[in-house]
Amino acid sequence: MSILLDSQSRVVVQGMTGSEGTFHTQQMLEFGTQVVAGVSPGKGGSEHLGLPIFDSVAEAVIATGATVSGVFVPPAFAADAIMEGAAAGLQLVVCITELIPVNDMVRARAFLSDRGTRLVGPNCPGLMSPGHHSKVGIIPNQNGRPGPVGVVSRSGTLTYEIMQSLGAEGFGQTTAVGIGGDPVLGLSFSDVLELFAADPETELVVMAGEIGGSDEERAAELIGRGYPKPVVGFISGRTAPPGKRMGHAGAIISGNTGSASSKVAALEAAGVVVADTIEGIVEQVSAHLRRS
Amino acid sequence: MSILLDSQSRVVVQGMTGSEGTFHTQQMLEFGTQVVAGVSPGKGGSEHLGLPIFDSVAEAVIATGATVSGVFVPPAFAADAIMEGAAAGLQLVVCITELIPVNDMVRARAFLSDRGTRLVGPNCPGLMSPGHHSKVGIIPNQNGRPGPVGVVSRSGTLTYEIMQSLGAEGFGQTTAVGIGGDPVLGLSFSDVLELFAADPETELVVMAGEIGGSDEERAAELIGRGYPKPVVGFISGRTAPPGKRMGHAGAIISGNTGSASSKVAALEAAGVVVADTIEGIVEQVSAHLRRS
Amino acid sequence: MKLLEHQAKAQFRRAGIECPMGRVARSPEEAERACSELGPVVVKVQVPIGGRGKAGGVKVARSPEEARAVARELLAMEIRGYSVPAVLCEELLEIGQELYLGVTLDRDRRKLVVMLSFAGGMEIEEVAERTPERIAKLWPDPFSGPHPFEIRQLTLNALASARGAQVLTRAQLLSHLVPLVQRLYQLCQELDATLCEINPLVITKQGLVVAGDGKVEIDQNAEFRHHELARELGEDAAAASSGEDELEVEARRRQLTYVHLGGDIGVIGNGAGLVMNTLDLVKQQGGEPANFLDIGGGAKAEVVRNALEMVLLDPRVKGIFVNIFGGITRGDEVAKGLIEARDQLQITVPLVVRMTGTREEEGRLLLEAAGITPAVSAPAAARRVVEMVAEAGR
Amino acid sequence: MKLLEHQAKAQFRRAGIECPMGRVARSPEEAERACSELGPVVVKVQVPIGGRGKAGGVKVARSPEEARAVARELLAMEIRGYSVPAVLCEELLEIGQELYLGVTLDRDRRKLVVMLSFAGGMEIEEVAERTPERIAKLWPDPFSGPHPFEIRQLTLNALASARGAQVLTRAQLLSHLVPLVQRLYQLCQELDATLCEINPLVITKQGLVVAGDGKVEIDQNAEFRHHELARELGEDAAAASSGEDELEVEARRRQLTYVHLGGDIGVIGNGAGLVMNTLDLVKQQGGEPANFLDIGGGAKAEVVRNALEMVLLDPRVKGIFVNIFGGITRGDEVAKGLIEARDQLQITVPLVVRMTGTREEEGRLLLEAAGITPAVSAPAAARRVVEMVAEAGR
Repeated sequence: MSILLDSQSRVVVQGMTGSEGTFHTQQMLEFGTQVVAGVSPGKGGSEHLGLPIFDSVAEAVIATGATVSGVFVPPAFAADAIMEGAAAGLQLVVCITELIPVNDMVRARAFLSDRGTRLVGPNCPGLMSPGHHSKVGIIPNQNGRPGPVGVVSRSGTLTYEIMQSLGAEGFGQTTAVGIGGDPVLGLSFSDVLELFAADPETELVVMAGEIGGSDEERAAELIGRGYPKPVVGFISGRTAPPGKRMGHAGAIISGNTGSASSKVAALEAAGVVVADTIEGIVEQVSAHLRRS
Repeated sequence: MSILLDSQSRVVVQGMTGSEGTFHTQQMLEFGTQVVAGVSPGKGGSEHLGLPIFDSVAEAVIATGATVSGVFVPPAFAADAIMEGAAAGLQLVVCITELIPVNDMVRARAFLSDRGTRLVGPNCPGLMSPGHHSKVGIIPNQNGRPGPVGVVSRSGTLTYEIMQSLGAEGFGQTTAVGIGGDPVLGLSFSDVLELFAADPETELVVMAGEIGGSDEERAAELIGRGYPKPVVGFISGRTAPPGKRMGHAGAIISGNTGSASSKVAALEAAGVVVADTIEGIVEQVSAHLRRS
Repeated sequence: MKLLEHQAKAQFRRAGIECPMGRVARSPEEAERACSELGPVVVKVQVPIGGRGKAGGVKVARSPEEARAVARELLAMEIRGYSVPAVLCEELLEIGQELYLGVTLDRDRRKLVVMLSFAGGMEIEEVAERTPERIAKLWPDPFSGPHPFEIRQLTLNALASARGAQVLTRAQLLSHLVPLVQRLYQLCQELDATLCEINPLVITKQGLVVAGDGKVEIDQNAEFRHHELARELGEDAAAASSGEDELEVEARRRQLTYVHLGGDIGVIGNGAGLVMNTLDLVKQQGGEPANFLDIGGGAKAEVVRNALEMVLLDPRVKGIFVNIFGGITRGDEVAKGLIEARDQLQITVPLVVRMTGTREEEGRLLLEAAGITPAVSAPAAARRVVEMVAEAGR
Repeated sequence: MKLLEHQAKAQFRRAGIECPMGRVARSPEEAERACSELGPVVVKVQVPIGGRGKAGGVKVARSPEEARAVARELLAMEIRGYSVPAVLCEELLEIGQELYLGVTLDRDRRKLVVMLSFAGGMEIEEVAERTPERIAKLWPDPFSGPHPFEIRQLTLNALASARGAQVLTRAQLLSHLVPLVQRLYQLCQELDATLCEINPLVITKQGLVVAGDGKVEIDQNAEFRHHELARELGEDAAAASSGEDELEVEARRRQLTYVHLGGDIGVIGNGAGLVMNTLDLVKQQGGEPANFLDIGGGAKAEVVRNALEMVLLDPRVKGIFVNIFGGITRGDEVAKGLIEARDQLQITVPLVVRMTGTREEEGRLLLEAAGITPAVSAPAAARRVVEMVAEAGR
């Protein structure tokens, strides 16, 4: 089993004909992902990488039965692409694009809230279910290895680090999800933790947060209320300098949350062992899984 | 029984302290309506007509358990008042105000579509359930008489005419609903017909339409699919001159619907007897009810 | 408030929608000058109606002299009752294709609808009737407006039934139409318009996308939010309405909802439905209504007086039928207004009043005290007024 | 893009939000002139930070001479590292009450939040911590914006915890705040701002509602939609940033995400999380990072070169740690950039590269051929760079 993505997932790539879209679609195909179509408005009817290109997601869904999309379009058009995927009834949209204006994402989130579509990202590496040979996004293929660990992380590159380090010690993943580093995200840590809780093959979850926002604190609340599986935590940015703040609004909204120490404290209070380094994560995973 | 409004309905009046609000609240109280509060932003905490005034509908609902509101505020503020009622969780909002900008109503309708609140109006006389001594709106008290006829009409004054003429021949109403004459309305003829269909005490429905739009044609479709009760129809504006039209958009959208003859034809095709005059309505009602 | 073509295009330009270069000319000399600036021009009468081309109100002029002559001819025309106070001289486009793009209210859906067709131009109504699938439609969420992906799909849907060769590639069309539709929709919302129409939306042989014509109609109920625009348009609007029915112009000035119908029985009532039914009643009794006049809900004595005065401005009126069914309107207020007006205006034609509803008793007593006998039944009152007018005419 | 107070207020005015009359002065003479036009003024340093009052950057001047003297003093100040290129001279308000009104991004709710409190002024953060219930909040639907009824409820909620007497009646407050909040929210959306704050929102003794201060921060990701505004603000922004870290100013010019940290080990990586973790690793090994530099996803060779150049502009840098984990970024591209930069810039400080992920093999081969041995383990690489820098320092 896995979460969000499995071997049955039929994937359409929005922005497939661009250079990033092309490169990563090739990688996804190599990994085994069922990529069934690309969408590039104005290029419908053509072929790319041996796959049909459509002018809209709706047309791609009708023709191919796609249920998932990966978004590789430029920042100015990305929020619209996400909404297009949701309006076409996709189950899951994975947005890799970074540098999307935050208010565009606020609107896209509001658009999604009325619909059944899940969003991963934006500004994220996507997700990978190694046991199903399926990935959407840019996680390097060689990093995936099937196994019992669920990985959820805000940082793309740290996701790769963690997967690689776990893999080197023989611990593969059910699914690894990079939820993204932007202020306004689709799935949160809590959302992904709940999915892992319900996945019978996931025995343990590695959760790698970073400073800023309070999604880690919220996840800690969820875990504190009784989470059925062990969680190994990690927070990066402990030595980062505090950001310069203008005005009071930020302080009013976030209060004391957002710092590395606030996050570590919240997770530890919820019974999560928080590792200091990636090596530490692997040790904790090893301890848990060898014990059970 | 009745539809939409009964003796249990607790009514708040938005704009009660204005002159129209005051006059018609008095009339509602005289009729027996359970008016429980008024809302006038900035006047909360005061009393008017012996009733408490609140600054917002939400506060009135919390304090009084109101479930229905009547809106008597000026046109520039009316759409906002409707949305306020819906956001406060009211079951029914009745908007009497006329001359509301049509795009304001388009937005208010979209706001309502996500919520469970029904809207009657705007630019309508409201509704009355004589057997329950309950009315919201401006239908003159002396026009109501309990009985088995459901009345639904677009025109306010025609509603009164019909109620009075029916009453003079001994035919009272379960509920009379003036749905309003604006291009963008809350409940349509079809919506009200469906409610009457489910009301055991309503034996027959009088439906009085007028030229413009195609709500009558839609209602005819509903009736044509098999409506459980007799319907007596009436269409006013048969001799009205055609409006002057600019551009083609109107013709593209409405095609041949909207004229009196289109409406009469649609209703007759659905098996509805369409009367020529209000006297004719009474004759038809009489024929149906005396027969049964 | 209906905008003339050049007024609509001024709004389009403000919203970032491309229009041909043009000059408004109110004299043959101005048209001549416009043509010498712009080169060959199309000269179009500025009246607020459709079908100007078919009515002979649109001509091409290839030289300043020709423009002068054409303008002289057009400015002297009368088009369906409208005189022509001005013409619009626009650069001549090399038309590659004509599309239709419109935003208007869809009553059934209770939303604005965006309509796009590659079968634009004069025959769009015929297309709508015979091959409605050639007109693609979109009903945007009124809060978000049309999303780019929705406009792309609208365009793709319209393209699916386009005939003949396209001037632009699909990618070019999509990238032109997304901002254009967004701007037109937003303009429609900003202006509280119930119609913003571009027909034809011209694609020139050079591949430019330009508004060939423009129609904008602003919701009367929202005019309180557009006082400035109304003032700006004032002069032209007054000029354009010169061809309109004078009585209706006067009624607008008096802020009354009045339609001139041409018969001899003046009709006043409260509520559009009631007044329409009153017209039907008068007709059923063999009379001819002179007008439709709705005093609306809650009218005060002053409004009733104003309405009576208005009806009497029509010299053909031989009798008046006032039909009031009080709801928000109160009988006593109406009675006061009627009595006051009768006394001050010294009305001599027959006045039949039918009054019932809110404060009916109080109103009735006032009327009776003033020597006016109100009727209770509307058909009876209609019969009476028709008979009285017939008698007076003998 | 952070707007200075007078820039923010120019935007407020454009949006219809009342501000005190004011003049920007870049010299004591200009301040003198402003005071003779405006009467008694408050003179405020224009630097993009909060707490200017506490730092002594806000003074009152009651005469033109005094204004000249005060401006001379303030223009010579340095406030938390910022020099003061300009002061804002504003008419002195008779303050009746100070409210707080702000619109900002709420990450948890994934929406903009409107915050209103009757406990405005300098102590608002303390209020937020001790009595958070005194700050009312509203999360409007991002497509519709705040509805009037929502703003009224927000105001009522804030009023419920207001202390002391009110200058305005409840009805007056409601009618002032509804359009004000709508305008501020809309401005926030139009500008793609993540912060629009008025603190204090002054209610004068005369009952006027005026923006006493203004803070606006525009989302960097949306600056491509606000080129014109950026240009308009250009001069002042350049002036205001004169107090900023010069290296960071240079990095912005180079469009690099760079934070100067003051240590001696330059850090470059791809992805904010990875770079933050690299800083943590360097610290754990006893080193001091000189900077944070994220080349982002998909960086090309050119960007890598640019980043290396940037890091080397810092004279304290004694060694460089490049940590690349390829996803969207490809190892071969990074390697090319590194080799090119090393050769052209003639880098002499130790350069430790750790590279893995997409096109790792290709990148590694390129680096090895060029004599740079890449590491695979990040902690090992961190240890190596710290040791090499320590050795070089001996």
